[in-house]
Amino acid sequence: MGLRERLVRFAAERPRSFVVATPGGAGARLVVEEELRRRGWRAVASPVGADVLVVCGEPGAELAQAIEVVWADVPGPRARVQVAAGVRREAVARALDGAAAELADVPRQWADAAERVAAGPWTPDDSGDEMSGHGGGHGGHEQGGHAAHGDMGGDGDGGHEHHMGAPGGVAMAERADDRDGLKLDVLHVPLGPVLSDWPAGLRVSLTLQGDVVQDAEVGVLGGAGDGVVEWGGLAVAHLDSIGRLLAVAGWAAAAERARILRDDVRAGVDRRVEVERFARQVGRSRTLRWMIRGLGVIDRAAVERYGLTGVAARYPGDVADRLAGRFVEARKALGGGADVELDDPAALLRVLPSLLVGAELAAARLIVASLDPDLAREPVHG
Amino acid sequence: MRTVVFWVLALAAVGFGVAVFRVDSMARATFALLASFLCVGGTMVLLDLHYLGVLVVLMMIMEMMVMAVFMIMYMMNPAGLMPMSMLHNRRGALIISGAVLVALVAGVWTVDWPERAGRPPGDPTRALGEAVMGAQMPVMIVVGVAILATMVSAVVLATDRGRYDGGDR
Amino acid sequence: MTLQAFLTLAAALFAVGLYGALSQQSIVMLMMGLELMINAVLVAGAAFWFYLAPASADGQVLVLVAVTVMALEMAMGFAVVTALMRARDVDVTDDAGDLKG
Amino acid sequence: MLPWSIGVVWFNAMEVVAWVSVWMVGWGTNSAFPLVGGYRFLAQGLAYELPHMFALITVALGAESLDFGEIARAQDGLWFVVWMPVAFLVYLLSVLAMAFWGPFGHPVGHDLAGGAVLELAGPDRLVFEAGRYALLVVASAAAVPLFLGGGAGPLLPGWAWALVKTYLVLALLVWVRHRLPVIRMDRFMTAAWVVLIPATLVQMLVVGIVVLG
Repeated sequence: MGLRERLVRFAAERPRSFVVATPGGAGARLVVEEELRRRGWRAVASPVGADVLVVCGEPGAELAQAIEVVWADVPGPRARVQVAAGVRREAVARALDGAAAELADVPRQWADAAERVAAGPWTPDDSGDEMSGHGGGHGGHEQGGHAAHGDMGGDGDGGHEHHMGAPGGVAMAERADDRDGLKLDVLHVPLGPVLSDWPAGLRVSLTLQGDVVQDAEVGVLGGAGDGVVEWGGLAVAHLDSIGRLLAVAGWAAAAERARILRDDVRAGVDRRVEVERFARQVGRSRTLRWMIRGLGVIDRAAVERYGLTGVAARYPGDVADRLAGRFVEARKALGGGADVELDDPAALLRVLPSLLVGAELAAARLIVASLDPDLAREPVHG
Repeated sequence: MRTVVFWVLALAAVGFGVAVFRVDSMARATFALLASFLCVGGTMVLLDLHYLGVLVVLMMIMEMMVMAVFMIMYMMNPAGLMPMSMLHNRRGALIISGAVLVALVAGVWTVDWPERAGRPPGDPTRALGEAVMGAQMPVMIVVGVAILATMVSAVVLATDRGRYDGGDR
Repeated sequence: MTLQAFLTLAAALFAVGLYGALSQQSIVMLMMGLELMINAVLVAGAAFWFYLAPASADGQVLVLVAVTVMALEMAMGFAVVTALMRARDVDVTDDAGDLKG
Repeated sequence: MLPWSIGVVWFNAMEVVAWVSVWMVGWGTNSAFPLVGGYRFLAQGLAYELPHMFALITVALGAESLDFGEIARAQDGLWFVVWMPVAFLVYLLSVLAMAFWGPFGHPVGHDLAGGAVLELAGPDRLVFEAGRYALLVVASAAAVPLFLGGGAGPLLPGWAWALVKTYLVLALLVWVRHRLPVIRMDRFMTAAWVVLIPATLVQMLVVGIVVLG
């Protein structure tokens, strides 16, 4: 085997994978995440830095289109894995091995690359309709891209390969009243359905000034599955939400620990003592409390007005209160407590815009992660 | 050798200076100005003013980054798309600045400058430090008060309520 | 690398800055012209110190003050532009000429 | 000809160049998230720069010189880390913030799917990450002459001690990487300007008195 094959095989041994979840595919996502950790493969946050695109569950029509655009963003050599909703660990293992083999298959990757070169560089007008709604990786490229903070694509900025000659062809950033009395550029950025640690199938199109949210409009991209998700217990769902919130807060070590505990509990191992200690450790972190205090406050009146149920209702307050609430609920669920009323996703989606307006982009992500609506239970529409 | 370096830096500084008003993107104008300042900082290092040269480099990079923020924020019309400067005052400006240039250069080359008084000290930075802390102390006090006054007035002028919710807390 | 050469560089920078300040519509670009002119003062100050009076550090203090003035000018300029934007939503010099006689 | 007599100012000037490069990466890729990431690094720069400068000035005041060699030699009696703890802590914080590493990794944050580096792939990402690691290594290496007495130490020769100390500082900074949640600048800025700057000023006052006394 020549040096080149050996090098290619070595490079393809530990590819970076970008996991995409569809509303019905949460169960599959858990299995995939556990399998990736077992193999030591890194899950990355953006398709541009990924080699393998793993799609969990069957996406609906629009979500599939969004995934197509994200798939076009994955640089070669690249491989794609489609995992069904109710998948078993062995099937996932086989699929990932297939992906690694595909990455090491040089002729096939050359063919794929040649075909992409033939398709020519990306230009805005052929990039599909407005509803492409693809995810964070490519978020601002369509609408926001050209109005990148008032500085026109036309004047050639860095790596953009095509030049917008005629000014008419460029969507100029329209200006709107700022919260501060100024009239500044407005940027439309979708926190798209395809984004890491983001509720599957949710699409929040934000109107940004700077990185402050002026206006938020929530949409749901349905999954094609039957919509029922077997989490394997309420504690697993809560630990998963905690893990995603901690990942969005940037605390990778704690997020990883939450996910390990989640997988152990899902496998039936008794982890009550560890969850107890983990809850205390996260509770003690002053930096975390300093960062998430006072964000997305839901008071009693908001609970009634939007008909909220579940964690958001039982633990009114800010993101920190909801995080603490989730820990309490997870411990209760582990102790075999009575099953409590779940959060109603539709109500969460109704309350979201009012929480996001005025928040910064990072705060908006934290607020959504703290609510973490599970859209699989949402009656699929649109 | 120093002369060659000087002329390279000088031409670069003036070239970037002209580019500031030639280029059509706000970010490029800012970075052209930054490049011009870096060249000036370089010339000052040539004059053995190491401390002041590097200080100019340090200060100007930070200033130009903040300026880039404001340039892009306030340049509502994208310079590339809608030409900004009207023609008539461009020609007038050209004439005035040309006249000023000719006058200055004439002055530079005709006046016979006095001979140098004294030798440059071994370490100009130490000399600057002692002067600023000693004889020139009033200058530093005035500059300090001016900075404070600017900070206060800039904040008063600029902030109305603050675009972040926390502004009014 | 004589005094005349440095002063010619300073004169050139000053002229470019003056041209920019006079010809540009936008206040922000006008301020960049002013910055270039102060840049010229920097070069002139350093040259005078080195070629005429290196013994005392007064020339260096002048350069230090020039750098500070440049920072203050920029800060005040942007504060004025922000206030102007909030009051009148304009940043072009023509519409802000109320004080003109 | 080279400005070695003012090593500290040169070191500070070269750090600030990172502001330009990260902002350009964020702005150049013409995509919304990297743009926000680029602007986040500017906010971070404004937050960490003043405390960082005061920490460096404190060290220069203690050694009465701006030259790294002088500073290292001035510590032969007592290392600066011993009697300038606040300056050392602020310096470590600013090294993290300078290389946007660990808790200060908001410009390339996970919540923006990678922030400034989101659109970088292949060689671009390699060059960007290499520059970032290099910045971290150089800044932690600079901590050795500034605070840890340069090559001073028993048994081992000077250069060996410098390497060992640099390695220790670097290990500490790398260890912190995932240990803390990301610190957002809208909340850290007030803390930096209200707490860190006065702290470094008090530290400078103490050092000034000791140097004069």
